[in-house]
Amino acid sequence: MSLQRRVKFEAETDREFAQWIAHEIGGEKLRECLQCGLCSGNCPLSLYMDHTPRRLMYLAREGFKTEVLSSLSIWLCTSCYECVIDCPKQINITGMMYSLKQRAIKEKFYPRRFPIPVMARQFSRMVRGSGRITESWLVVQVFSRTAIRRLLGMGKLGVRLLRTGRMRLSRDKVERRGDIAKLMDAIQVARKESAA
Amino acid sequence: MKYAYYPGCSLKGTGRAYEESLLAVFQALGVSYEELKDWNCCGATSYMSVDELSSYALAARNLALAERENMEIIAPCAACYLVLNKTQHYMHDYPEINNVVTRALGTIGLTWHGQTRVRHPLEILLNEVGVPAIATKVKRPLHGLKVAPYYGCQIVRPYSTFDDQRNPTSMDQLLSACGAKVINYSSKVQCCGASQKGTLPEVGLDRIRRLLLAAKREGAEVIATVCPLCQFNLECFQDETGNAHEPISMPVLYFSQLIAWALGLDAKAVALQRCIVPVQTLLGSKEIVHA
Amino acid sequence: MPETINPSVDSHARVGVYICHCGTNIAGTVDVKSVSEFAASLPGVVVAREYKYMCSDPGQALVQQDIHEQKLNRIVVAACSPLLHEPTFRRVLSRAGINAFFLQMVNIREHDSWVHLDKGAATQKAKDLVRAAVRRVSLHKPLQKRQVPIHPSVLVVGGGIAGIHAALTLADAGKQVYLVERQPTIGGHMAMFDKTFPTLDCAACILTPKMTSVASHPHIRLWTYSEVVQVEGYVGNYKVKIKHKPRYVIDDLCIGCQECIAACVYKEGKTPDEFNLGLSKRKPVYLPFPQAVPQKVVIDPDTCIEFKSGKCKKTCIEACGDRHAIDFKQQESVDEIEVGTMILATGFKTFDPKRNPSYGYGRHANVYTSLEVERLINAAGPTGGELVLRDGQTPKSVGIIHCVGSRDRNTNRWCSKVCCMYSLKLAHLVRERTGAEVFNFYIDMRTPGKGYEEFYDRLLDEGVHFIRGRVAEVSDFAAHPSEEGKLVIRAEDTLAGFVRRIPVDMVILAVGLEPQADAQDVRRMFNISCASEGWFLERHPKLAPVSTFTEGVYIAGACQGPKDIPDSVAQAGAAAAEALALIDTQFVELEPYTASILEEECSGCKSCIPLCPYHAISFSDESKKASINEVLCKGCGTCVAGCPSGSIKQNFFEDEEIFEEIEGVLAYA
Amino acid sequence: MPDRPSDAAITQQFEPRIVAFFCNWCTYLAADLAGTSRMKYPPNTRVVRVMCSGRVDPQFVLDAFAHGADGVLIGGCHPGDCHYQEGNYKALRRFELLKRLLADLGIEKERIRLEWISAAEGDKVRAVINDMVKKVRALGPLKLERDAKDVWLAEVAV
Repeated sequence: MSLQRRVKFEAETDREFAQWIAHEIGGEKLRECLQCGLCSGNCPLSLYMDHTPRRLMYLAREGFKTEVLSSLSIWLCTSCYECVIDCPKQINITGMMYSLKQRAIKEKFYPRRFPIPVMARQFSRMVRGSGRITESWLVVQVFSRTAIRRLLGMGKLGVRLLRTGRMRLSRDKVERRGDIAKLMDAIQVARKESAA
Repeated sequence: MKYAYYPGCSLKGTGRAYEESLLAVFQALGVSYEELKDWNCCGATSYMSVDELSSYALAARNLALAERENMEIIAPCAACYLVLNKTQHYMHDYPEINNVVTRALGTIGLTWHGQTRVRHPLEILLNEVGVPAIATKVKRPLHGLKVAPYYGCQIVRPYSTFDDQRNPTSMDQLLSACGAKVINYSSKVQCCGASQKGTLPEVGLDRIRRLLLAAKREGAEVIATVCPLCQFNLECFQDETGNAHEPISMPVLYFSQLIAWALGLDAKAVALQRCIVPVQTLLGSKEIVHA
Repeated sequence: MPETINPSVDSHARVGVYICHCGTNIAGTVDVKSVSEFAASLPGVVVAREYKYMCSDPGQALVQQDIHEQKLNRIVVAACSPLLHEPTFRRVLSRAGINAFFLQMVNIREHDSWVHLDKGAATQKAKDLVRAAVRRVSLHKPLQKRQVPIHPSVLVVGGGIAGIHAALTLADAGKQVYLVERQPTIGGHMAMFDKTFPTLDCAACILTPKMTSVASHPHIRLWTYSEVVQVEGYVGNYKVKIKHKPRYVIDDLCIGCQECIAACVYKEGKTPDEFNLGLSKRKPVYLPFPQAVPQKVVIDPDTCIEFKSGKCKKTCIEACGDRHAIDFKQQESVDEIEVGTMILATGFKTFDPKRNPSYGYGRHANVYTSLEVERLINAAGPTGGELVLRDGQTPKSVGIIHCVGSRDRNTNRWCSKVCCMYSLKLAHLVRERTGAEVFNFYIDMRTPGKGYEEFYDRLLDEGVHFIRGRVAEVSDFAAHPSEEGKLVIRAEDTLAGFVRRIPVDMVILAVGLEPQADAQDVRRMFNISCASEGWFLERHPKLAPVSTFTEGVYIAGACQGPKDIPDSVAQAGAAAAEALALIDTQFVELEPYTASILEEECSGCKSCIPLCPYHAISFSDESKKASINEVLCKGCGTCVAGCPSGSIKQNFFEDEEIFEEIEGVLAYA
Repeated sequence: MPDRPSDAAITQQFEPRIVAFFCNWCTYLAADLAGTSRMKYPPNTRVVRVMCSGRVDPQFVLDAFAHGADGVLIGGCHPGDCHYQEGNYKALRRFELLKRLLADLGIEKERIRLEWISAAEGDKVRAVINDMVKKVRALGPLKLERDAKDVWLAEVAV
């Protein structure tokens, strides 16, 4: 096994990141967190997390950007809000997880072929295109880009869904698809303006 | 009053049984509705993670469409219910979001005033129709069928106004009215793992297995759900959960299917043929035993 | 705009204005120099000075000297809140031989320098306030404080350790004390405990001697099973009504032999025993606990057959024999007493863990509150001191959950202060009695206090497990064979950084402290304030911790905030001392802010009469005029504002004075 | 929140004058508490201490407006908490009448405010003053027709 330096120099923390999260949705009350760990205890997914939600919040607050954004935990969050409703400081932890996901995607902080962001992107493409989601198509697109083998493994389920009439082959579409595209563009413009 | 029925994408696909049974139940109980004209995807959870603003805009379009008709929205899918409500809240709480979205809506000639109430079928049946009204219409009681009502997360958290966040009972009341024996178990509000089954299979499967076990342990014969994704996860991967352990077989229905059955509606309305884990005989047997 | 003199202002007024720096507290934000220069320019002002600490001896001397040399007859002091130093400077005026009420305080600290950042704006505000004061002070009339004698006896409300200690202290000083307790016995929560931290001496052994000396003390009138129902009057002269609930037993005749209990037609107890928190059953006639004070039984009419049907054999009466202590006809009675001072020691209640469903209290049989466990391990308790599960088994593993109903915005925000220590105590006792593995789940371990940290060390050494994390759930769902049939505690071990599931036989919830359910009614009755959480509010958090804003009313113990036994006793002693100090001055001085009616202007419309809550205004049918009884008037001024003909005036708050102040603060360019 | 915007802004920003009547037992103490807790709020208020909100004569309010106040704030104990049992109820009754009178004279309702603030609610003092200053600032200076003002001065002349 190889030894590596564990000490953290203050210079390695990212103040900008700490500032940023404190002003994002979900981060507003981050400084009040008393690190009790109730969120982690309530979280149904925490048993798989590299950093528990509690520790993640602490790392974010202290500006350990790399540790936070490269953590698997933010992708494990299914936004079930278990953590939020009991938080003794009423911190919007789920909201914070969204903010972190977005930042991580923006800065490409995730393993190649990692399904969740791919899924997210395919999802948004399809919405932009047709205004609605056709699950069967989405699944095909996601897995063909991430784990083609798993897609084949799902044949059996596919057949069952077909038989029960739950797999839809035709793609569902909004009539005024133009509107959807317009709406999305308007958002992009608005975002650029607010950024500028 | 007339409601704007907002199916969302899943109820047109894997969740068809939900739509078929729910609408039939609405008709039987005289809840008048019409499908929201030209609705679009709500923006859903996974969209949020890429681009929250766009997802608010998407949700806001639906809200604006309903507002134009000045109707209240019925959103059966948990994800839709949450996202639409969340958008309502954030549009109120965060001016900067409100700004951008309002301007974007403007480009397609829509406006948002936050007037539209977004409601869930459970609430409509409970508060608008009412348990007694349903009880009197029951033709084919479920005769002590042991049902584990499974609420999942996003119906009750964080925005639910009609039920308790830790221990919801709305579905319990409705199903008891149909003669079912409702099972109370702590996992009924835990998360089904959402899309994790697709993205991180071992994680998703573990969630699914825990939930099925919890229900089985309490002697449930059927699980009743309110969300297409929960239903899909719990029903469609049961033999996979068997990989490392003994497989679990447990019928998973939408609460609306059970009500449709109890109201004595036709097979098309109950939509049992859409089940992967067969349940026809189970329900049938109840009928015979107690008829 | 130029400063003009209001014609109504006393042109003979020679005003001195004194601006206090209060170190940098004021001078740091307000430009005191320019304020004093500004003051000097105001009409009527003879001298204006700024000084580092006006309240210091040299500061006071300065004022006194100016009064003599400059022949000043009005003084304005711009410093801190009048509630702090108005008395100080009034004494200065008296010493200098002018009427104490020729003073006007200006609050430029609490209301100005401490709440503003912008120096310019703060200085301007100070100037406006000073201008207003200068204009107002010229209108002040000479006044005298009223002196009223103090009734030497004291009312103590609440018979817990705080009330007991306060009562004994006062009684030993020879004062007559009335001790009123709602329950049938005194002792409060402390009487329910087994041991006390950190010394582990037995609660009963140190408490019962004090309880009995209360019962036997010649200067203490003990009223248990009684409640205060009405309070009237003012400092030194309170009239209090006390209601005695019927115990259906005549105090003076019952000797506490308890033969009636043995003889009761109920062979076994049927009613959940209040003192044991329902962990045991009692009969309709009962003694709360063996060392109860007074040793008088109580009959509970809700469960006694005689009260329900009237057809009971009344074996209790037979047993009581010729003592004739039992009286089914006993009625509620009321006593009215006069006291000069009152001490509130009404204590606390514990948090109801049903409010936090995740911990399964009331759903899982073996989830207990800490107070219930105190009874279980108490030798006089329902199990004779044996710590057992509901099924009689001895637990092999026990989890203690801290901060239940504390440090949580969803329930109570505050730290309940005593839970960490009593949880350590319980952990020790559990290990001592059962040898079980004990797991403490805490957020922060708070052990400040003499010998407390050392006690924590001892527990660590005894091998108790300490897991830092707020527990998420207590469930009976087994996710692993080892968890079958156990209660599973799920929490993140925040020091390890992962979630742990710990199976135990018994869970103890360290419930926090809350204000009594009726704290609001009580404080209204005694006319004191509550902090937002509902704890009684002290006059000053540091310098007047047992006084209230109502003269002659003091608070002690946990009714003021979470407190352990040492703190409660200390506070009780302090409250008693404050009361004694006041009593021994023999009279109190009342502010002269009373209202009076100018007969010639009174139109006799009577509209003022219903306005007065103290019935101080009467109407004379011959003169057809109203008049105010100065002794009864408390000086609120409501009638003054309500008089249509403007014929009522209030000392020190006359209309002219207030108009002058209003126009003064507004008279800037 | 800063006391004021930057000096640059002050020139164009209108700073309202607000006279506050605080009762001696609750609201005045709350304002003291706000001070000892070093809370920050805008310096636009000038507090006049009265023993009880029941002492606040409607004429005080008229006089304040007549002499250039842009707003008047009255602070008393919460209902049921009055140190003099019910003075605050009397204040409330008069306040209701006063509001109508002022409305008739065309004075915006945001300019007059009655608040129950207990001795423990220092933060409420801050919040109320922040909010009132914001609202009154938005309204701009109080404009009184000349005659209305004279009527009042005559009315309040003692």
